Amino acid sequence: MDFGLSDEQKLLEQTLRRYLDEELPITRVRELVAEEPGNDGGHWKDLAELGVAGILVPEEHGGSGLSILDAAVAAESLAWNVAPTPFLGSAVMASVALTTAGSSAQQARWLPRIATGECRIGVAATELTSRREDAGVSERAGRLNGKSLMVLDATGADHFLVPVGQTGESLALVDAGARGLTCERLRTIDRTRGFAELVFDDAEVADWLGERGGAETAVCHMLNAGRIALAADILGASERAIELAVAYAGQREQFGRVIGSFQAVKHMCAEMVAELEPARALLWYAAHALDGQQEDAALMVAHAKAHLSEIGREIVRTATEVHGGVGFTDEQNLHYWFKRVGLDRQLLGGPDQLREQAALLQGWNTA
Amino acid sequence: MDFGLSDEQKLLEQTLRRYLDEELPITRVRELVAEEPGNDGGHWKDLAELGVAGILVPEEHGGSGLSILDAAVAAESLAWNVAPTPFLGSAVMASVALTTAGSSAQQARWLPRIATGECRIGVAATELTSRREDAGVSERAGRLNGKSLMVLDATGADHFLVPVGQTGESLALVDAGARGLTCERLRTIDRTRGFAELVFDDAEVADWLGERGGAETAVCHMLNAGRIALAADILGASERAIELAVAYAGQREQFGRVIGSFQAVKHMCAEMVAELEPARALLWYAAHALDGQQEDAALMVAHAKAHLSEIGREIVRTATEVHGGVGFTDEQNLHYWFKRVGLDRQLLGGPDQLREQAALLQGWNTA
Amino acid sequence: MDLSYSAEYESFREEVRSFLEKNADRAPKVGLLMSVGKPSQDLLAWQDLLIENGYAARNIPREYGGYGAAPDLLKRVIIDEEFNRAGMSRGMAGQGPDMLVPTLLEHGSEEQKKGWIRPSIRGETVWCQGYSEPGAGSDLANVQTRAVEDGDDFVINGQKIWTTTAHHSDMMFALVRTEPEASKHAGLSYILIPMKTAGIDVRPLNTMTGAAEFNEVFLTDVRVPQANVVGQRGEGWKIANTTLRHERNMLASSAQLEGSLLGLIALMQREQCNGVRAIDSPLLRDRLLRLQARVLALRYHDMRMLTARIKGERGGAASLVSKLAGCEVSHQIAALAIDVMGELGVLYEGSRYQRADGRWQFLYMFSLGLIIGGGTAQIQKNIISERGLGMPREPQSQTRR
Amino acid sequence: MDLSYSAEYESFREEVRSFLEKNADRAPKVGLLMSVGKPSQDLLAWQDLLIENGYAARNIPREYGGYGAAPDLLKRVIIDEEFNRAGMSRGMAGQGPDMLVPTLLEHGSEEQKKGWIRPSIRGETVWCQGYSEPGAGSDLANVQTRAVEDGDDFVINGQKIWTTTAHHSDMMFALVRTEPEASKHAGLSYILIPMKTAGIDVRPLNTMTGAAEFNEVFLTDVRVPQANVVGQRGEGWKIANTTLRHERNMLASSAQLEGSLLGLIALMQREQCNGVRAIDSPLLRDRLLRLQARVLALRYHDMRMLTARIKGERGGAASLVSKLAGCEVSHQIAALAIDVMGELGVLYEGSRYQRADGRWQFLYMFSLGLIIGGGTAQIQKNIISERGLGMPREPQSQTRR
Repeated sequence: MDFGLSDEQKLLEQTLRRYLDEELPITRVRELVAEEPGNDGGHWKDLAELGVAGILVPEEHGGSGLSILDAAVAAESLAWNVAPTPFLGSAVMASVALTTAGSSAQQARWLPRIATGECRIGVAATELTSRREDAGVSERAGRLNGKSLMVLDATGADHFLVPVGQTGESLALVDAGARGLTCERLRTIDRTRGFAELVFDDAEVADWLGERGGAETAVCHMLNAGRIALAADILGASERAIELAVAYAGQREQFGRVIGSFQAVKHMCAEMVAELEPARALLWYAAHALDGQQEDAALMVAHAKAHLSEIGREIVRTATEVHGGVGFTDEQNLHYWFKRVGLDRQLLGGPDQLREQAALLQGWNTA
Repeated sequence: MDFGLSDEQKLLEQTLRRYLDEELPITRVRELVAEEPGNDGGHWKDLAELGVAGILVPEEHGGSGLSILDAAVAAESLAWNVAPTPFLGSAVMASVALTTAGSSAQQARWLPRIATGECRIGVAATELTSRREDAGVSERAGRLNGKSLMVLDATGADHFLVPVGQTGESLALVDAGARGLTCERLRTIDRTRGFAELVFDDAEVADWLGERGGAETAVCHMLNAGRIALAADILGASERAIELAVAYAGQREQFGRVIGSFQAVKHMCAEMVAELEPARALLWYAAHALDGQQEDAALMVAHAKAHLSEIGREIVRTATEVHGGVGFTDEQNLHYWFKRVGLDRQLLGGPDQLREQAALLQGWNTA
Repeated sequence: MDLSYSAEYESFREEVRSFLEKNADRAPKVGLLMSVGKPSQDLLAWQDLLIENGYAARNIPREYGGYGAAPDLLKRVIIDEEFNRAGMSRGMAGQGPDMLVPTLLEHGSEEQKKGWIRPSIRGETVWCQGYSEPGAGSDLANVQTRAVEDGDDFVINGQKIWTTTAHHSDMMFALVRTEPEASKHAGLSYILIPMKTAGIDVRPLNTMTGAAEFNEVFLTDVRVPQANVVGQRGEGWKIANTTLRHERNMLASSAQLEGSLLGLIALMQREQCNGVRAIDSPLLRDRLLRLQARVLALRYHDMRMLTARIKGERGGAASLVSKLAGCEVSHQIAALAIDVMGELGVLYEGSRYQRADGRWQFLYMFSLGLIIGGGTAQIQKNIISERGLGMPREPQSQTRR
Repeated sequence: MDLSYSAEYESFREEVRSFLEKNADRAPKVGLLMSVGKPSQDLLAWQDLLIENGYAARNIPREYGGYGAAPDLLKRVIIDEEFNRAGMSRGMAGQGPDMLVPTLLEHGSEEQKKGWIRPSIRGETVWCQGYSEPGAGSDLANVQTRAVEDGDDFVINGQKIWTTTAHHSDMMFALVRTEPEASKHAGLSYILIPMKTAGIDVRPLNTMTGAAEFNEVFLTDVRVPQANVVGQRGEGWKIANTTLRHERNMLASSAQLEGSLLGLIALMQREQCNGVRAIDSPLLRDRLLRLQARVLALRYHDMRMLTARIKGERGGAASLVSKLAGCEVSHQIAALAIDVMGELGVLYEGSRYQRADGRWQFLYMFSLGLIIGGGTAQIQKNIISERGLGMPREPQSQTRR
């Protein structure tokens, strides 16, 4: 029994951070996403070689066959450098959906290409948690109709994973070039991820994962894995924001001394750390529980995502305050982390909603 | 147009504080309430002479004929010294009920004695906002049955004002010695107020105020006046807690300097003030709106009581923290203010409940 | 406390209402938070009309181009209320009318008042503020921009930052160091600089909001007559603090908060998630109510402070808290709006499905900028505790200031 | 991450369960937060039984009277879980087993370990802590109590405060100033003082909770052998900091938080206002859920830190945050419980209708005391930022420390 990261996980973290520090420093990220939100500039292929794209793909299909906790470690490192990648959609949500719901043939068809980074899958899951603007996708005679907003990792996606029906009871894979499918980019505060609206007008389905009408378990698992990745993303981005704030406070002088020697500034930094560190353990445990399909997994995932969303928002705000006016400038780059956390918070269920889910799971909101 | 206290109101405040500083310093309050919670040690008579007991009693009935805003000023000053008095029950709630619902004869019968401090009236209003333990009082053949918890200002009360029925549609005055009435003291964290449980077993009614079944307007007005007095009480107690904290921080030395020179301590004090001062204006306005029976009065009262309850809790906590360990001791006395604010918060509707009421008043919670 | 609306005021309110009804067509559209462009012809004409009718520059003496009414808080409140209710433009805002003009009225020479106030309130002269510097930040007294005497002129070298509207301003009011030998605080002067002077280079400063609301201004051998100093040489620190007081009022104006809150309420009554209106979610509604209480508190607090100012009373600690409290509420209003919009709350840059032109995300970030700007929240707390509560300064800063 | 419960552990869990079932009758009742009385005979017997079976003093070597098991976090967790689930007493708590014993294990001489550990873990010797002084407060290095050498003894004069259980303790471990010439931090020694020694006067210290959980201890010419110093003379500051680390763990133990949270959940499922259960109020429920997330986070954080400690890794800033976060959560749990009870939430002193023996109001105040005690939240933040994040000390304190 050992509560913490394994040596392999620490190595994964180091490897990723080293690669990203060298190949995707913030200056490079800026350039890439200025061209197009979510543009990874070809780095996803390199990351695939490092095992990131196939992190959850079983070894038999060319992946690393690692756990969701490993994926969380990777997500944290990617957020540390606000790397623009389709990690959430392809490497986590699609991979989990395929391994959970896909037949052997389907797994053999899709997973190897996901693992090489060749195949990139956007995910149209928004309506599972929050349906607005009459969005939603339904099936008629094997074809899809309707629309989905805020489709994740749409930039560069060659396929989309689409939960179909009120509760996502079926899971369809749709070719990005399919007849009847229109993809309209949506721009958000965070340029490191690419979103789109998909409109389905009798759109063709490339593959139905598992049995039609029987995908709910897979959808649920996919959502929870996505939430872990998002929570880990908040963790990594918040951690970096703290690091940047502490470093800045150690250099910037005001009133004749470094601002990091002012108690007010020190206490802001201490409060950030005191919030973040326990949340890290909660996230690790939630990922671990999900890996083991423990009874408490869904509860822990809901709590981890909700809690990290709440404290992440405060941390990136405080880190900006520590930077003073400079933190508000575009030039300082801090806002990339600020916005990434702001975005993560809203995806796959906001904190209120996840807490209500946690209540339901405990049989509390019976009224 | 002039937003603020009048010279008369400032004088009232000065007069009261001077009297209380001299006659009811905290050392004296401690002694009195150690004997019995809410024990005013005869000072209520003196305060009556200063016009406090009859502050809302019309001049024709021997009172000062002042406004609810004046009563708020008085409440604030009383809380400044954590004075144990039946101000809330007799001078505010009973007086308002009588002037609103009472006939001329009833007013003439009760109000002059309230103004002299001779007659002290406890108020059994808890069940109007929060019914627990199957409490509640109903009428049968002109007599009362049931029970009421957390009866306000029960110490020394010779009469009780009892809203009767589910929504307090009738208002009864009951003699403390009435047949069928039992009064059982309840002890709370705050010894400066005296509470009791009243049990009615076919208890006799001394007087029905106004028409039976037609008291709802009066009850509503009485509750709102009570809430203003409580909010003002929180204001005064919080203000004093800040003053004590700032003073202590200016004396106590740690690490070779007064703790008030540490930024952390200064910022705690600044935050307290920044919370309290705007709330003061909200309270004044709410009292003024209630005086003018303005359309927005009920909304403002709900907000003022809820908001002061929230920030008051934080302020007395922070003031205690500024005092360090000493603030936690009995000897330092700070806890008298801490507890008074803690008590006020819960009475006549907690903050959640009052905010929901504010929503209702704006037609927001229609679902 | 006397908030009664006597017949005089009721008829004044009628006047304002009928003015607004009659002139609804002429009012320019109200834009986002702060206008960053050069005032339009529409706006200039509207401003003239407002001044003429006493709805702008109301208490500024006629001799300087204002309407010249005696201060009357209630009328001011009525104007605010009616304009807000009608959702109509209040005319020119910005650092000229809101910051420079009050400063000139207090500290300017008769000539300066005569020369500058009229065009400033009419929007003919647009001003920007030259206080902040990259190295100064919250420590304003640390201004390094030098002004060296040369005949009747000063020759100015240095760099300013956070200058809104600098790219289309005619003039800048600035703090410059004229007495290098004097102490940090006593060496500064408050000076008016024409932006067309040779040696001024304005570069837009992009912020996290994605907009360039600010600029950097580089000054290289900029020559300005000594007569352009406001007040005495070396008094710049004191005078700038007057202006900052006005800025603080401007930044945290409760009227703006009320506007944001109304927008939020409308949003919550409209926005639905899974078929439930946001206003019907007990959690979102409770957050709204908490914010409403704070906005109301700040509204009446402003009225209290204005009354005190009119009476010439010192506000004490209470007068120092508006900015700290107000900017935070503004940020929280935006935060709630974003949560109300859920996943769509992150849309920006004119994206489809974005609500209210991206106003909420803009406000969320911009108000964080305001929490930091004009003295960070930490500096505000220092000021409240030291000036408001009389708490001791930190030993360190005491010796070095 | 390996939390798997192998067959070995599953059978260990069975062992614990069957022990608890079999001995349910012998377990003393679990009281409020902290036992303040002298340990009862029941408790002493129970403690013996626990040690004998390895459920107390589990990792303390047999030679010192412990059970002598090798550290095994999972077993420790299993014990915690099963005892918590059964709601059964964990045996002796307090400053002897929780603070002195770990300190002796780290810094004590062989003789001290042999002499003191056994009776301390068995509850035969009850300890109190003598660190705080009225003038020292958060500035522990400012201890003024003097110990002057006299032959083989020290003669001690001074005053200690915040000493829990002093009135029935046999011994006190204390910080005293033995080297008046040395610097503030280097002049202290850690010494063990028998409470029966002549010259010790214990007076109860009443607190805001209404209970006397603490005492003041006055020391007048108290004579203690020099051999009672733990570690080297002048090293008291360092050694006390070890102990404080243990105290911090003790104060903020997540197991206690879990207990409080369970109590709160039960309360909310039971308590009704106007016919609605508290757990069915969306607002109260949301607050509960926020707190649950924090308690869970602290629970796993504790496991992470314990793992790190077992592996001998330095925890960095993460290892310093438990107290700050934990005490606050405890206070907030109590605050919510009070709101759940509404008007009845203020009842106290054994009043009718009071819930859970007044536990919640007690906890509300006591946890505020804990936020302040053992280093105020402000001191904790200094420590986190300076030791954990390597941020600079304040210039002022640096020179004076």
